[in-house]
Amino acid sequence: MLIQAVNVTKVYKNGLTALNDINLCIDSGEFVFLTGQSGAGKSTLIRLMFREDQPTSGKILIAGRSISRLSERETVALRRNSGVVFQDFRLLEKNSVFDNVAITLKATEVPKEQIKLRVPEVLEQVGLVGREKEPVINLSGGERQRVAVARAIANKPMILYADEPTGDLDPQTSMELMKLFVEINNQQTTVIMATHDREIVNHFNKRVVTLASGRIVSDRRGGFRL
Amino acid sequence: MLIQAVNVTKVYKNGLTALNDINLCIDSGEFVFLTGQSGAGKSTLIRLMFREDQPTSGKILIAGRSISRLSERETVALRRNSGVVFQDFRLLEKNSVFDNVAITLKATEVPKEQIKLRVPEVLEQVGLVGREKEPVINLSGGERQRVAVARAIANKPMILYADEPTGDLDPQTSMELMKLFVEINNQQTTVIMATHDREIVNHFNKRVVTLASGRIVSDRRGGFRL
Amino acid sequence: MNRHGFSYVVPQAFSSLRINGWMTFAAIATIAISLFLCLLFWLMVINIDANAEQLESNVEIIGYIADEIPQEQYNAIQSKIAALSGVSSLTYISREEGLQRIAPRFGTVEQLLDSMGGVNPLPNSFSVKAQSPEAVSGIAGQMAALEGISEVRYGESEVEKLFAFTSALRFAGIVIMALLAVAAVFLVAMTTRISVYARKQEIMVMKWVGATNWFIRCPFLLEGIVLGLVGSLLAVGAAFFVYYKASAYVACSLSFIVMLPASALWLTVSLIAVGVGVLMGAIGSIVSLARFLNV
Amino acid sequence: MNRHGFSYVVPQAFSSLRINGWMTFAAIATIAISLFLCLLFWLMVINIDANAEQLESNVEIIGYIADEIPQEQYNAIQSKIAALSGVSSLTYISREEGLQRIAPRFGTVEQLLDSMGGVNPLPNSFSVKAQSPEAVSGIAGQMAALEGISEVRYGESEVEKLFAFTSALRFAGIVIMALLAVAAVFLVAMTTRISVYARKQEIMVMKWVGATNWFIRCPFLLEGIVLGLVGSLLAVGAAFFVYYKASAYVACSLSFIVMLPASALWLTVSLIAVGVGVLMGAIGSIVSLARFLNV
Ligand SMILES: Nc1ncnc2c1ncn2[C@@H]1O[C@H](COP(=O)(O)OP(=O)(O)OP(=O)(O)O)[C@@H](O)[C@H]1O
Ligand SMILES: Nc1ncnc2c1ncn2[C@@H]1O[C@H](COP(=O)(O)OP(=O)(O)OP(=O)(O)O)[C@@H](O)[C@H]1O
Ligand SMILES: [Mg+2]
Ligand SMILES: [Mg+2]
Repeated sequence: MLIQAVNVTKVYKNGLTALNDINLCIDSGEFVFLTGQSGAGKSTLIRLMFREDQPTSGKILIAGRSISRLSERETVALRRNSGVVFQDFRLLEKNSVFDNVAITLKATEVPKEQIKLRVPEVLEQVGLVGREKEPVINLSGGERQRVAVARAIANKPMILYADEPTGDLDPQTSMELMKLFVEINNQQTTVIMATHDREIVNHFNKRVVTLASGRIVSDRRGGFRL
Repeated sequence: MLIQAVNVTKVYKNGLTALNDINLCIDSGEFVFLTGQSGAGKSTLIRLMFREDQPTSGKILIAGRSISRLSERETVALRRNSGVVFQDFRLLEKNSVFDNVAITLKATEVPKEQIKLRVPEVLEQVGLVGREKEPVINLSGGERQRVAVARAIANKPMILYADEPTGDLDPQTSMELMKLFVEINNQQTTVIMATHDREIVNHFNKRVVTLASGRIVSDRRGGFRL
Repeated sequence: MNRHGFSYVVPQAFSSLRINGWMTFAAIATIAISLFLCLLFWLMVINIDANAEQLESNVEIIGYIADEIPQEQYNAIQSKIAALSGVSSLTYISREEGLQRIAPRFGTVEQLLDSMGGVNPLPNSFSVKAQSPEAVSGIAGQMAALEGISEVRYGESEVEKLFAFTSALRFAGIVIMALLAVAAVFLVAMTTRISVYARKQEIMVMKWVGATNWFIRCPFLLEGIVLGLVGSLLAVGAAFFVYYKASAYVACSLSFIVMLPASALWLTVSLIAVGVGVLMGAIGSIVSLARFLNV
Repeated sequence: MNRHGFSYVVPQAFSSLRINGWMTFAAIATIAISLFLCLLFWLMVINIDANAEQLESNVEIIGYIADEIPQEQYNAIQSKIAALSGVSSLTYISREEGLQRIAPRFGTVEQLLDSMGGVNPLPNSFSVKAQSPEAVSGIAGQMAALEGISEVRYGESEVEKLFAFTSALRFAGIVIMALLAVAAVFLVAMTTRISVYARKQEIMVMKWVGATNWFIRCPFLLEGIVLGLVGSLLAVGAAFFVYYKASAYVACSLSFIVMLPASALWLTVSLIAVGVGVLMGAIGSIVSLARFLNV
């Protein structure tokens, strides 16, 4: 059991209950689609697992360890083992594509030579060969989204959280990206992906967890349900 | 003929040809889908029509008038008659939903009382009733996208440009938004919408302009082509 | 811009100042400090000029009349001295008056005369004051050349010291004033630029939704003006408070220094300072905005 | 942090300074100006202290010996004066020496004596110097009470004037120094905060991808230190350049003012100024960062 959510509730400061008593187990190596209407709580759940935020009650265990009270050292370790594609990308717009991807590796203090090898590798995987030096601000929406993906997978994380990673991509590019995710998943990375794309969910026969108003309303293998 | 692009070419400073000799006519009251792979030039075309940027060669006429050399007054008039949903939203994250929508009306110096009536009206149309006071930073991805739509339609523009307005929305909410666009279109607003959503394009039997590498490769009524 | 426009523009300027909280405070404080010190030095320079002029032209040039010259020729000499250029006043001082003037250094006149065996050693003399301190040494030279004047004395070394001291002080004052003015300009420029950058996104959105340039500019302009106004008002207030206190102190403890009355200065100085402050704020914000408005 | 970490951290600090271009320049300039002036006033205060002590204790207290006292009793009087507390030096001045000292005001000694019918009106006297300026009036009072001393004189009004003037100058100098120091602290705080805010997004991204707090902090710390270091070095350099020039000028034109040699001051003053500058930069950046690191 890699990730376990136990009675997780998240009430935001404005009184809105984004997650309501969530229980969820995800095994190592699983591929999980998170679906649900806009505002259902998908991003909130990812934020909690990634420890960007804390649950109001309940707890989240990663590799059997509760992540609510971690030292700085442990938080750093957790984050180094997770990759996140944020729904709003959160790229450094003025920096180059290379720098945006390399930041993951720099932060983990990987030697420069390794970075110079690894960055072009992931950029190739997301179909952005030759755009290394371009500042992100010059990229199209879909290109930015792929830079965000490249950043998340650059250090080969154990867990990959992807929040709506194909929202700005055309069907063909989406499918290529999905193939990449599946490939990464086959190399033992657990993938948790929030998506609205009916076609994608239907095409890959994976576990689908559906949220509605902060509750899990369905958790099954197969197609898209709302 | 409301919008006319004549031999429009856009070469960015980095040497990339985003649009290559585009010719396009859009009649008043039309509903046009712009499709094409990531990086095909959809957003660039919208930016040129909205005069956020200038073509490298060729010209764009709106209502028969070239928009390449406009006085400040004319630019303001053009923008007041256009509404834009940006692909990356461009909302003021710290400001409330109300303020983000109201800015369109404030900028056109509409009296406060009218703003107080109009803003809840459009928020209702996009399904964000009761979230007026929430700062945008507290909203989910899909909710933000709908605020961006509300801002664009608040002053009932003659032309509505929507760049990937359903990328962060679930199929159901997307469909509701599309119905709103069609309704607006029925009230004589010309709608130009860039989208990757195959389902949407297939569902509405509208004109579809497909771009590939900066060229128009198809321009026909009907379903999705790549 | 219509009246609705204004109703959006004005509150925005103030909300921006409020939201930035202690940054606004720090900005106003540093601007006020630099302007305040700048004003103090300006007032100092004005007063140095006034004092130097007064002190320096107060220097007395004494021309001793040769003993052999008969009293009848005194008038002729006097009119020759009076005709010298730069002379502002001329007084005849008899030997008795001369003795009275120096006597206090030694006791009473009687004691002094007594101790000298009843003989007054001083000659008759003319005391001359110059119109300007620069004229002093010229007058002294010309007087010495006149027939009937045996010797000319004036506080050469004191005049030079005073001249050197006040001009050094004046120079230092002006340099410090200039440095502080430069700092104030930088500060206003930095503050307005930060404010513009912090709201870059908002400016762009306003352009896109069809706001006129003036609609966008107004809140920033107002903010810059408020910044300059508050900063310079604080500076002027503080400077004149200090000046007032200093005048009182100087009047009782350092009475040899003459300070111009605050009432004679404050209007001009405040108007210039506040005007410059407000102008700086306005220009700063307009310049910082310029590159965002050419969209 | 490993050595690879350092190789990312160091260039980043400098690139941030470079990218902000004239803002960095303006920040450094204003910090340098305020520190520079702060230092100048500090040096001024130090020198005022030195001068005041010297000048004030240089005041001469003259005790005239009553004419009827025979020369034999002079020694007894002298030892009584020497025994007074606060006396630093004591010299006997005969009536002839006294005449020589005042003669220059009137011509030569012979002329003066001549004109007084060959009679020297001055009594014999003792000249006393005090250890401290505060002691002067006490000594004068006690001397006047001694038998055999007919009269005591010292430049009462001058001493008071000098005392008032230097203490006013000293007070003003310290206040201005404090204001400028406050301005400098604000400026460093503002600059580091702006720098942190401008890179807020980058800080967040670094946290999310697993950078340690020190990895994130380092570039900012370095930036703050560089800012403080450059600002204070410029200030120290400029201040001592000016001090050096001023010393030379004062030595030839205002020789009545004594300036402490730069060589005796610069080490302490520079160390303190640079130390404070660097510390301010470091603290400023750490404090500005703190709230972003608790994620
Ligand atoms: N920081 C916050 N403060 C207050 N409310 C929040 C905050 N973040 C999210 N919410 C609210 O919590 C609810 C769930 O948000 P969340 O981002 O998890 O939705 P989502 O499922 O990701 O939706 P979408 O598909 O639109 O991205 C939303 O209604 C949102 O407005
Ligand atoms: N400011 C710019 N400077 C340089 N190149 C740019 C700039 N903006 C866009 N481009 C490039 O021009 C091409 C077209 O961009 P555009 O944003 O129009 O694509 P798009 O069709 O909207 O793609 P997407 O579906 O991914 O949003 C892309 O390859 C992009 O990298
Ligand atoms: Mg979400
Ligand atoms: Mg696009």
